[in-house]
Amino acid sequence: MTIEGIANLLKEKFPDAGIEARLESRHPHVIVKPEHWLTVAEFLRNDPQLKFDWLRCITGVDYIEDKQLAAIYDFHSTQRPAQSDGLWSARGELSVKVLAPRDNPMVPSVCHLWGAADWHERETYDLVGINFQNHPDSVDDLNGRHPRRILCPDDWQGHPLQKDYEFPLEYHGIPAVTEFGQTRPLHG
Amino acid sequence: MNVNTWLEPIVFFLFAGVVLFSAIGIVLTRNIVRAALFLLGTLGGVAGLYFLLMANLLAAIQLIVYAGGTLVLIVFGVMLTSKSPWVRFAPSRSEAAAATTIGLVLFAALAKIVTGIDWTVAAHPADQPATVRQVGNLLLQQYLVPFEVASVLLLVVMIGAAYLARPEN
Amino acid sequence: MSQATIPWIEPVPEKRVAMRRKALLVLFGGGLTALIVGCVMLGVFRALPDQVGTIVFILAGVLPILGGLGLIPLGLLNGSVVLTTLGFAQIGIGALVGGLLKATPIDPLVVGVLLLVIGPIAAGLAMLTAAGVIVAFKQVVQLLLMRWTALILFCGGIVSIILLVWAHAFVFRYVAQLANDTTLNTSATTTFGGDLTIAELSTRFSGNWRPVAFVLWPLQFGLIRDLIAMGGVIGFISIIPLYTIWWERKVAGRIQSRLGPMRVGGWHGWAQSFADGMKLICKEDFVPPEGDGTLFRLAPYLAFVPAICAFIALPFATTYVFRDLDVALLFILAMLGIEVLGVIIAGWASNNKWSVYGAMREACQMVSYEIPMGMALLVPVMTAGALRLTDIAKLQQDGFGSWLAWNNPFCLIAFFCYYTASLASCKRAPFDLPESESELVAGFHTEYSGFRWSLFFFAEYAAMFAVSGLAVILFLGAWYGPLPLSWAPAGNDIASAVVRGLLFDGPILFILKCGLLLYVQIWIRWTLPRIRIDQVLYACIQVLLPLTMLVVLGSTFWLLFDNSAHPAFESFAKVVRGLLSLVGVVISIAIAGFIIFGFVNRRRLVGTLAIEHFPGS
Amino acid sequence: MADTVLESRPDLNLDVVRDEIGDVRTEEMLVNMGPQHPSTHGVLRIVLRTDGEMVLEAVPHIGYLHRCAEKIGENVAPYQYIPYTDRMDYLAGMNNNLAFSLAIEALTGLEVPKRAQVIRVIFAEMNRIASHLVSMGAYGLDMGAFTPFLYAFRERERILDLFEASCGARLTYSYITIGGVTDDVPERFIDVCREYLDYFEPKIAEYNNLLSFNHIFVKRTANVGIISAEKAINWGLSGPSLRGSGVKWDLRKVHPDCGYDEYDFDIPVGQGLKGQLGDCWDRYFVRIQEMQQSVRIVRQALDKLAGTPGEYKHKSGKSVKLPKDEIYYEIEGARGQLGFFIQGDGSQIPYRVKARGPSYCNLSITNEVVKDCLLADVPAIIGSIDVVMGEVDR
Repeated sequence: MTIEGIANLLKEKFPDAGIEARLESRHPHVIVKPEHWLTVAEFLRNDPQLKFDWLRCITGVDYIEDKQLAAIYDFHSTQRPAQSDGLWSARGELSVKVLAPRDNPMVPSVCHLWGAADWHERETYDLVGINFQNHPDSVDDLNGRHPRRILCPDDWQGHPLQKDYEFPLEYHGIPAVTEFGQTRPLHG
Repeated sequence: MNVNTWLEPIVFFLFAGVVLFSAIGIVLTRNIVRAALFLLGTLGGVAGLYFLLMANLLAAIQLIVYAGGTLVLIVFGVMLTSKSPWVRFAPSRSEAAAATTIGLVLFAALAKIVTGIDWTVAAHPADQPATVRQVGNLLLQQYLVPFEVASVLLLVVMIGAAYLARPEN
Repeated sequence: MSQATIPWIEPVPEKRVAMRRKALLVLFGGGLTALIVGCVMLGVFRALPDQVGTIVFILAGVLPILGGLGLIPLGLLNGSVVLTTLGFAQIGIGALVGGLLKATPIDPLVVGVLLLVIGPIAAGLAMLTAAGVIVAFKQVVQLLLMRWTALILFCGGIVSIILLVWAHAFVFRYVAQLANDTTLNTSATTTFGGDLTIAELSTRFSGNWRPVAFVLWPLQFGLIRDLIAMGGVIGFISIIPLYTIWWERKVAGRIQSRLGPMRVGGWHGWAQSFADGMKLICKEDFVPPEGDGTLFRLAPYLAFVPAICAFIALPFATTYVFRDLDVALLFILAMLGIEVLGVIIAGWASNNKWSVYGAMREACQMVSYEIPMGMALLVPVMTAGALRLTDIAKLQQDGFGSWLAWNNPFCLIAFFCYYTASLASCKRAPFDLPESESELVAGFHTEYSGFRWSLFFFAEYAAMFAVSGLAVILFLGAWYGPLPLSWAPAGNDIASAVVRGLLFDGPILFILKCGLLLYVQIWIRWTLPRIRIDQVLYACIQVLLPLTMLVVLGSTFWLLFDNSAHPAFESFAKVVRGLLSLVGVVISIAIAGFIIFGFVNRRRLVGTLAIEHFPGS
Repeated sequence: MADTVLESRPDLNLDVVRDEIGDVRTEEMLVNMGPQHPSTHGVLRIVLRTDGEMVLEAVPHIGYLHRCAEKIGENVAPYQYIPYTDRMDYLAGMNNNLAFSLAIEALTGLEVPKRAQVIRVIFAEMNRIASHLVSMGAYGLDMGAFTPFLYAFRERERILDLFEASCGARLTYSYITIGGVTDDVPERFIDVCREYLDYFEPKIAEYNNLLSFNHIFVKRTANVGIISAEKAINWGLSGPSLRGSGVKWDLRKVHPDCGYDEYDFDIPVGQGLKGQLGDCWDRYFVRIQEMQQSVRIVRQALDKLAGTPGEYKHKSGKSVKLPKDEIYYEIEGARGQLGFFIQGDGSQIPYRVKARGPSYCNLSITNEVVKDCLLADVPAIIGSIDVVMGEVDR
């Protein structure tokens, strides 16, 4: 099924999920609102027509100008071999962009659907700051309940890949040296 | 005057001292692993005394069974079941009282036996060491029944251990 | 090149020159003085044979006490502990020697010659040699760097060790003969017992050789002979690990298409282990602060001492045995069993979880493998009908066919069972779980460093040699060659002694055979992956144990029938024995052919580096 | 630290008695495996909850080698970022270069000359061989066999010689770059490379004799760490780890780029030869077979290279301008699917660079597989997944 067809199918199924399709992009994707993401994800995973069983990657992007954080999911749908050579093939590919507001970036976790989401969600929380609700490996601390950090230390403050992130000049007594003393690398 | 005549008592007292010192150590230390090590001293010292009495087979058996086998198993068991890295004895008062009573009774019995026996010293004891062949002959002829009973007992123990350790399903 | 200065080492050549001068002064002066003292004393003794007692008493008893009395106030005044201790030690020694001389009717001549002539002369010669080395340092280095020096040193070392062993055995035998010699007048007894006096011994040596009697005199005591032999055994056990480690590294290198150690010592890095030993001694001596320090320090010795004790009963040849125990086999097994305790205690005392894992594995592996090991050893013991190792060896002196491994099929199986179990009991690959580096970091010796760590290695390699030695004695013809001993030249001359020692009988053959088995252990280690703990125990309890039980049973029945009462079976057994020996011959030839093939087709590097093909490289 | 970690996991209950194995239960112990441990292949740390030799629970902790590679990507031009990709999967630097270059080229629509594509295939496949050699050798090392490791390095050295002759580097190549490769292959390269392949191919049989079919090795790895095909896909496994579970999936066939569709090669998959399908041995043996296939591809590519003259590089590769668009591009790297997400904002510098390392995704299945195995199986499983921590932590 083409991405256009999938987008139409989703729009039809979830009329109030705010589904938008960006087909002109080199990375054609579908935009979903975070509050509907869980039902959409379940549909994508379980629908016999789609069966997106392979979560390839979750990317977090900070669109600071739009005041939004995006979690971008890339899926494969694998097809059991039909030909004699036993090669598996891709029945379809899909990208879903879940846009969450920057001040309260809550996105439901999909770990129960795709095991691979576990570490990807933890990484996306750690680096970009999207808080995945009901993640199985969550901790409670001053920042509320959130997935456990994975790449940064457990007590790290802030999310380094947010565009307004300021690099700490000291961590547990370890001084940091940045280029020209800047705490925020200038972009561009 | 031969070298051996004055060397032998020295070695005897050396071994006896090791045995006594280790035995006291076992009682006094509260660390189980250290107690096991002291036990090695006791068992090894007794083996040394056997060697001194020319009972080579007995000494070797003592070393191989007790020092090399049982002791290793004791330490092994301690390691498997320990709660904290340094296992300590913490006997309650009733346990201490029971142990003291048993110890005293045992001591009294041993003292009675030791004083009751007429220790006749052979003119030159065991010039000819008891060979393995003699021991084997004795075990398989004169003492055949006790020998076999002991082996059956061990078999029962082994089966019991296997039963206890078997998988539940 | 400009003088590079390393900031933390000050280059002070003047200091070094001063040190050298000082050392030379001490060595030369001391050596010459000692030499002169020795010679003068010799002269004095010869000139005044009647006054020997007084002279010796004054020099060996009174003089040290006086010197000590002088040193103590000096040390106390200067606050020097060394001087004070030295003073007290001198007083002690003087009192001891003086007391001995006065209280016992000991022959002062013996003490005098030993203490005042032979001692100073030997010390003087040693010091002069050291001084000479310092003077001719550059020349010595030039000599050492010459092409064949390293090889000659290496081979010379081996030859001289063999000669030393041979000479000491010769001397011991000679002294033992003297003690039983009826031609000597052995009516007098000396204070310490023994049968020979100096005077009696001297009658054996004419003229200038008479001082030899002074050297031989102490050797008549079993205790002294034992001490010297024990020193030899410990020395030998120290050399075994050093060279087994070096050899293992060379073999491993060749197996892995590398070269192995090539630098230290020149010829194929033969001194590598000495360099490593020096490095280890200089390393930080770490004791884990949270561990049990006492046990941690004790554990290496608990592993090392039993491994050495095993050599008390391990014969190298009929007469080359420290104590020919009738239960030697059991004793050696017991010692190898106790060695485990050191390993377990080491793992426990380190307070490191990986160490505890290693210790636990060692414990359960050792306790289980001791059983099939002992059972497999029962087979040759039953076949031989003896437990004394020298007796078992004696049965195998009639050439290759009489070796116990080919005695009957069960013996051959038992040999392989024993060898497998012995690998496990020495924690060698593929059973090296207690120290398996990919799972347990370093297992029981994770926290050990330096000298203590090296003790574990000494213990391991000594145990490897001991189990190989047992295998050789019990299965592979002990110290006898593949030709029957009856073919050996019987003469008493050196040539036939050499032929006998190299081809028919003696410790050299024994060590060579052990070396072959050690080589197989090394070969296995660098070829096979490691087994998992459950597979180790499975192999022991479900494979080796039933197998060895069957073998013991089968061998019992075989022995029951293999005698003159059953002529038919006896002749059948003979045929089987012949066939098995043939198998043995084939295996030996195959191994030899393998080695020759490998040597002929050896390559230093496979192919050349690809980059050499490109222009400009 | 370890205790708090376990407390934070609500699904873990320390009092639960796992009696499926039916063994005698002893004191449980928390063991910290890593970050300095010989068989964690770098600075991976796994907290193991063990009962004797049994592992009840394994919680991996990563991030010890985190070098902010994605943050750096937001501050340098794509051409400058190539060396940083080398340092992710440092055993297969060429493949990383290739993935990033292809992603940028797909985003900007840059055309790559034909000759450069062939060179890229040769180097990517050679690097796959080199990477699998290390994987094989290190796996032998994990199993306690030291010798295969040195054999593997003996062969790898000569591949590195070829790389050195081409780009001057032996580990971090930066050879494949945006728009092509940095330099043409040296003279006589084709001959020397062919010579090497002739030398190398028989060695694969040698490894099989020495290690793959060694009885002990098979006993250690077969039926250990079984991953079913469904589980593998669900956990996002890729590369040899996925194919070991019997899934015949390879991006070189599914989405051929660099002209992979012009080469004739097979996709080896696990067949459960020595045990159950998807065990450690299957994953290991897929790599061995892949080396064989890579040799096939390189042979064909060398033939093709001889007949493909021309440019080796697009002129404007150094100064590409990224459109205000995004791309997610994956290739089949040595360890699995290596993906790059790149968001452009119209300038020369990407707005966001995200690397999807195959090791990262493959490693996330650790706890699922390591649960309820023996301590000695932990290195076996980790080694069969073949992680490179540089790529996991980025």
